[in-house]
Amino acid sequence: MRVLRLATAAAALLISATFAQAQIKIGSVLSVTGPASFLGDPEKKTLEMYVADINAKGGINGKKIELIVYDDGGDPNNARTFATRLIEQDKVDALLAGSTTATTMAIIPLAEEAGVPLINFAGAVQAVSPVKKWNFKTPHTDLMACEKIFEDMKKRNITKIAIIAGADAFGKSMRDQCMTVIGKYGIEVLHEETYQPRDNDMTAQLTNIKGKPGVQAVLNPGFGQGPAIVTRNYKQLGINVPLYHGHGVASKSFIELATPAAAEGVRLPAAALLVAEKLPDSDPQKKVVVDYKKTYEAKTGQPVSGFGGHAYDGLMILVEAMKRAGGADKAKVRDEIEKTKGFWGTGGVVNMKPDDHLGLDLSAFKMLEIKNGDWTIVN
Amino acid sequence: MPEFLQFLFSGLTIGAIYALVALGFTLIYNASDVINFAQGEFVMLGGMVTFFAAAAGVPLPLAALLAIVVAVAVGLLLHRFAIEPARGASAVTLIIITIGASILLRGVAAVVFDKNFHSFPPFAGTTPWNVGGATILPQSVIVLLGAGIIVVAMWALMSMTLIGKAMVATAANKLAAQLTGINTRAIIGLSFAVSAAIGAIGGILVTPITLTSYDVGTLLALKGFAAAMLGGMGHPFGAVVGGLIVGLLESFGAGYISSAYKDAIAFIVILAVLFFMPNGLFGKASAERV
Amino acid sequence: MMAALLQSRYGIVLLIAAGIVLIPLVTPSTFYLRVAILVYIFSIAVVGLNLLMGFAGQVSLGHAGFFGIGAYAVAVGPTHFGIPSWASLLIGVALAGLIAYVVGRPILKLRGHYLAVATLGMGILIAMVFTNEARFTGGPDGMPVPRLVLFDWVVRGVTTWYWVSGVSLVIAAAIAVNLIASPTGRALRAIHDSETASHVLGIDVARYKLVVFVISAVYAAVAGAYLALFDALVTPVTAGFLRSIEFVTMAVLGGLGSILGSVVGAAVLVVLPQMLTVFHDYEHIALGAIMIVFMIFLPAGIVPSLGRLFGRKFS
Amino acid sequence: MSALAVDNIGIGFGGLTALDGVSFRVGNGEIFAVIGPNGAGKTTLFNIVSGLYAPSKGRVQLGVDDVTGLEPHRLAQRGLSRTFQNLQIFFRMTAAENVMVGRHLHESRGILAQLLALPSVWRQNRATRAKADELLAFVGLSAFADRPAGELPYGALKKLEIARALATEPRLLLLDEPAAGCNPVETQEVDAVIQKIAATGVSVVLVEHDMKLVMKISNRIHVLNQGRTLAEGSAAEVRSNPAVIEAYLGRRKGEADAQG
Repeated sequence: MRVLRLATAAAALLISATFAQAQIKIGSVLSVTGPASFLGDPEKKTLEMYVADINAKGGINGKKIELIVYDDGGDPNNARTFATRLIEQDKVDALLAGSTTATTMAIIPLAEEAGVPLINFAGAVQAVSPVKKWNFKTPHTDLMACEKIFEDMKKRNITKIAIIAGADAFGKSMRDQCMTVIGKYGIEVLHEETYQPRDNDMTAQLTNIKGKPGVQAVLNPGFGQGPAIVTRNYKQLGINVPLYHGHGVASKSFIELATPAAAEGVRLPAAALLVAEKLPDSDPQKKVVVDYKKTYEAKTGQPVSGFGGHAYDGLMILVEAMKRAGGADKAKVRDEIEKTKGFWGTGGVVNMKPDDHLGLDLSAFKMLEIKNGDWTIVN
Repeated sequence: MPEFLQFLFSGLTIGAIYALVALGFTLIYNASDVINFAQGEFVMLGGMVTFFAAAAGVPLPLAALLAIVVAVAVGLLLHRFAIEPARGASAVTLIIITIGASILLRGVAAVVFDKNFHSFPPFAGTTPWNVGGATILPQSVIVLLGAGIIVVAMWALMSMTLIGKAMVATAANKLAAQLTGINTRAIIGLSFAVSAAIGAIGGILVTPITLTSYDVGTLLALKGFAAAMLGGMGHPFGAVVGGLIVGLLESFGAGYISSAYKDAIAFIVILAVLFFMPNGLFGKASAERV
Repeated sequence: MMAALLQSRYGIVLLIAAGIVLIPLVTPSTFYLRVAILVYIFSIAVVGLNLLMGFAGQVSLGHAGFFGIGAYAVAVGPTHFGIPSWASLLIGVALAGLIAYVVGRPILKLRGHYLAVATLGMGILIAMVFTNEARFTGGPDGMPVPRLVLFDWVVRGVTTWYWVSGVSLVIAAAIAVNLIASPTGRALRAIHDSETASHVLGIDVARYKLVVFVISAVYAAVAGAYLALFDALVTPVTAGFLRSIEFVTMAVLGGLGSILGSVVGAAVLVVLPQMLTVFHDYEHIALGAIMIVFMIFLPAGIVPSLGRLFGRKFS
Repeated sequence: MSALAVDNIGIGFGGLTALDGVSFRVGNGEIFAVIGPNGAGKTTLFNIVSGLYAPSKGRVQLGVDDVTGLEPHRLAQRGLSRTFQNLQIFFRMTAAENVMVGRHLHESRGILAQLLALPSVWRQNRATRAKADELLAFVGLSAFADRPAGELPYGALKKLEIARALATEPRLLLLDEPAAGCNPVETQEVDAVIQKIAATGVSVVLVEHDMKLVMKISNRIHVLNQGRTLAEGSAAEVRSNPAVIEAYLGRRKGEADAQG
C-alpha cells in the first residue's frame, strides 16, 4: 500500500515536473544517420547542447524548452512522417528541421499547411525561394558559394575550368547553381566529371581532367569524404592548377583527411566559423563564432563544422524571436523571425525581410586557403 | 598509354578491396550456406578500431592487431548468438539476420565511435611512384600485396592444414564431414572468424587510401556480393578475380565511358556474364538429381 | 471463429478490411493515419513481392526499381509531358510491367543468389537513371509531384488517402488471394518446390516465372505511384537499393507465402522506427537487434510461425 | 505405330559417355521395363525421353512425331508423364493440391479471369479437385487428400507421384523406381496400380531394381549396362541371357577385385 502511494506520488511529481518544464516545444527532424549524417549529426548535437544551456539559464522568459529530435536517415518520406508527428502528435510550437534540400522540401508544405514557423538547414536556393510564409533558412545558398568562388577565380584571371562534382544532392545542386551564374564571370567549363557519393578513388576522373589542355583551375562541388579523396588523388597525379572546393567541406577534419600536404593551396568559400580565432578583434562576428566553436569542441570533442553553426543560428534566431514575441504564439513568432535584423550568427549577419527569409549576403562568406595545414583568409 | 596505366592501377587497388570482401562472403557461404551481409562491417571495424585505438595512444601496429581481434570477436559473437540459434532456418531468413546484424553493428559503431570520416597515415610514405607516366601510391602496392598474401595464405590453409581440409570438407558436404568426425559447428564458427579477420585486414590496409566511417560497410557488402557472384559463389579464386574485375570495370568505365554511369557499367557487364554463364565465371553448374 | 476466418479463402482479406475500417475509430490524430497509409502503401508492394518470393520462390533485390518507376511516372508525366496524373500512373504501371517482361526473360533463368545479384543490378540501374537524368527527374534532390485529380476531384488530405490506399490494399490482397487459388497459383507454388516436376507436368516454368515477375512489378509500381502522390514529392531514395532490401525484409519478417504476413511485415517495419525513437542514438542498435531476435524465434516469419504455434496449441 | 520409339540415343557428361546407341520401341498399353546395374544409364535415359536432357545423338519419337530435344512441358502436352527416383513432391502443398497441379494442361489458364476469380475459375477449381480426389482414390490415398504432402509416409509419396503423373492423362508414363524403398505390402499395391494403369491403355515404361516385380509385370525388358544395350526380350529370355548374368555377377566380381 505504501509502495503504491509512493509510486503515485512519484508519478504525480514527474507529470507536474514535465508540465512545469516543457512549456515551449521545439521539434526537429534531421538526417542524423545515413548519407547526410555529416550535416544532421553536428546539427543535432548543437541543438541539444544549446537548448540545455538556455534551460540552465532559465529558459525563454522563464519558460523551459523541450526539444524533440527525430532522425529521418536522409529519406524525405521519413522526414515527412516525423514532421507530421511533431506537428500533430507532439504539437510543437516551432520547427528547426531539414538537413538536406530533399528532406526540407518534404517538410515545408506541412509547416505551411499547419502554420508552424520553420527554420531549415538546407543548402539549395529552392529551400527559401520562392518565399513561403512560414519557412526560413539559415545556411548560405550554394549559389552564393559559387559566386564567391567565381569572384576569386576572376581575380586570378582564371577563365577556363574543369568541374568534378559529387553525384549526390549536395554536389549536384551546387554544380547546377554554379552553371547558372558562371556566364556572368566569363568563365568557361572545358570538361566535367562526377563521382558517386561513396567512391574511394577518383584518379580515373582526374586523369581525364589532367589530359584536357587549357584547364586553369578545377572546381569540386561536394561534401563528405569525396572532396578529401579528390584532393589526395589530385596531388598523387601531380595536377598543378588551383583546386577549389565548395563550402560542403568546411571543417578542420577535411585538412586531416585530405592530408595537409595534398590540401596545400586548396581554396574554398566558408563561413567565418572556421577561422574564428584568426578574425580581427574588431570583427563583430568574432565573439559569436569563437564562443560557438569553443563550446562545440569542448562538449563533443570533435572539430567544429559550418553545419552545426547553421543549427546554432536557427535556434538563436528562433529564441530571440520568441523572446520578442513574449511566448510561443506561432503567428507572432513567425512575424518576429521575419523582423530579425542585425543578428550576428556563425553564418554572418542576418537581416530578414518579408521577401527574403534568408537574410544573408555574400559578405557572410570568406574565401579561405589552406596553408601549412591550416585555414587562412584570402584578401 | 599513361591514362590506361592509371586506370589500371586505380582499378586494381579498388578491386583488391572488393576481392577481400568477396573472399569473406565465399568463406562463410561455403561453410554455412549463409550470405553474410554484415561482411562490410568487418572492413569498417578494421579501419575504425585501428583509428580510435591509435588516437587513444596505442602504437599503430598494435592498434591494427587490436582491430583484427575485435573483428574476430564480433565475427564469433555473430555466429554464436545470431547464426547458430537460427540453425535450420531458410537461407533468406539467415540473410535477414545478417542484415539485422549489419544495422546493429553500424548503430554500435555510430555510438561507440562517431559518425565522421577518419584516416590514418599510410604505412610506406605518401610520395607516389611514377610508372610509365602514371602514378601509384606505395599504399596501393601494399593493399595489392596484402590481398595477394591473404589469398596465398588462404590457399595454404585450405590445402595444407588439417583444419583447412576440414573446412573444405564441411563446404563440400556437411553431413559427410560430420560423419567423419569433423566438428562442423566449430568449423563454421572458424569460418566466421577467418572471414572477419580478412575483412578487418582489408579495412586496415585501405583506410589510408579510402578513409573510413561507421557506415562504409553497406556499399562494400553490395559490391563484394556482386563480385562474389560474378566469380561464382563458393569459389575463392573466383571471388578474387570477380573483385578485381568489378574494380577494373569501375575505373575503366569512369575513365573511358562515363563517370556518372560507372557503377551501371559494372552491373551491365555482370548481367551479361551471368546471361552466358549462369553460375558465374568459375562456378560449377549443379546438376539436380531427380 | 478466428481460426475459421483465417482458414477460409477470403478470411484474410476480410480481416485486413476490418482492420482498415476500425483503425480510424481509435486513432487520436491524423499522424497515426499517415503511418497507417504508409503501411498500406508498402503492404501493396510487399504483397506483390511475396507472390514472387513466397509463392514462386524467386528472389528479387530490385523491386524498388519498379516502385521508383511508378513514383517517377506520376512526377515526370504531368510535369514534363502534360499527361494527367491518373494516366501517368497507368503508363508508369504499364512501363514497369513491360520492363519486368523484357528484363525478366533472361534473368529469371538464373537461380538463387545469382538471381538476387541480377535483380540487384537491375534495380541499381533503374535508380541510377533517376539520379543522373536530372533534366527529367530533378536529380538527387528529386522533384515535386502534382496532386492526383480524378474527374475534378483532387485526391489530397490524409483522410482521403487513407481510404484510397486502404481500399487499394484490400483489392490488391483479394487479387493475390484469387491468384493463389487458381491454376496459375498452383503452378507457381509447384515451381517453388520442384521446377523439374512442374516442367514435366506440363507447366511452362519460364513463362510462369515471368508472369509472376510482371505481376509483382505492377504491384510495386502502383505502390510507388501512391507514395509519390501522397507525399507530393519523389527522390531517388524512393527507388534505392536500401528500399529493395526493406521490401524483402518486410516480406520475410511477416512471413513468406502469407498475404497477411506481408501486411504485418510492412506494419512492423513502418511502425517500429516510430516507436524506437525513444531510444534516440540507440535506435538502430534496437532495430537490428529486434530483427535478429524476430528471425531467430519466428524463423518462418511472424504470421506463419505464430500460426503454427497457436495451431499446435489448439489442435 | 509404337507409343515410344528411341533410336540410337547417345549422351555424355564431361567426356564421360553415359549412354551410347540405345534403341527400343514401346507398344501401346505395354509395360516395358528398363533394368541394369547402378550407373547403367537408366535415369539418364528417362531424363532424355522426358526432355530434361537433350541427347547428343539419336532420336526420340512419341507416336509419329519426332520430339527429340523438346522441352518437358511440350512433351507433357503430347501425352508423356513421369515420376522420379528422388521424389519431386510439392512438399508445401496438400496431397490433393499436388494432384491438382497435374491437371494444369487440362485447365483453361486465362490469367485475367484467374486474377478476378470469375465464376468459371471457381467451377474449374471444383472440377479439378473432383478429378484429383478420383485419382487419389485410384492409388488408395483418399485418406491423405487434405494433409500437407510433407506429412505423408514414404510409400504414400511414391503413389502420390503416380497419381499426379496420371492427372495429366498421359498416353505414355515413365515410372522411375516406383517401388524403391517400399515394404512388401506397399510394393504389392504399386504393382496393382501399374497393372490397372496399363489396363486403361496407357503405355508404361519402368525402371526398377525389384527384379521380382519387374519379372512379374513387364511385357518386355530392356537391359542396359554402362550406357549400352545388353539385351532385350521377355522376362524368361532376359533371365537366361548369359551376357545379362555376366553383367550383374561379373560387375560384382570386378568391384570385389578393385577393393581387394
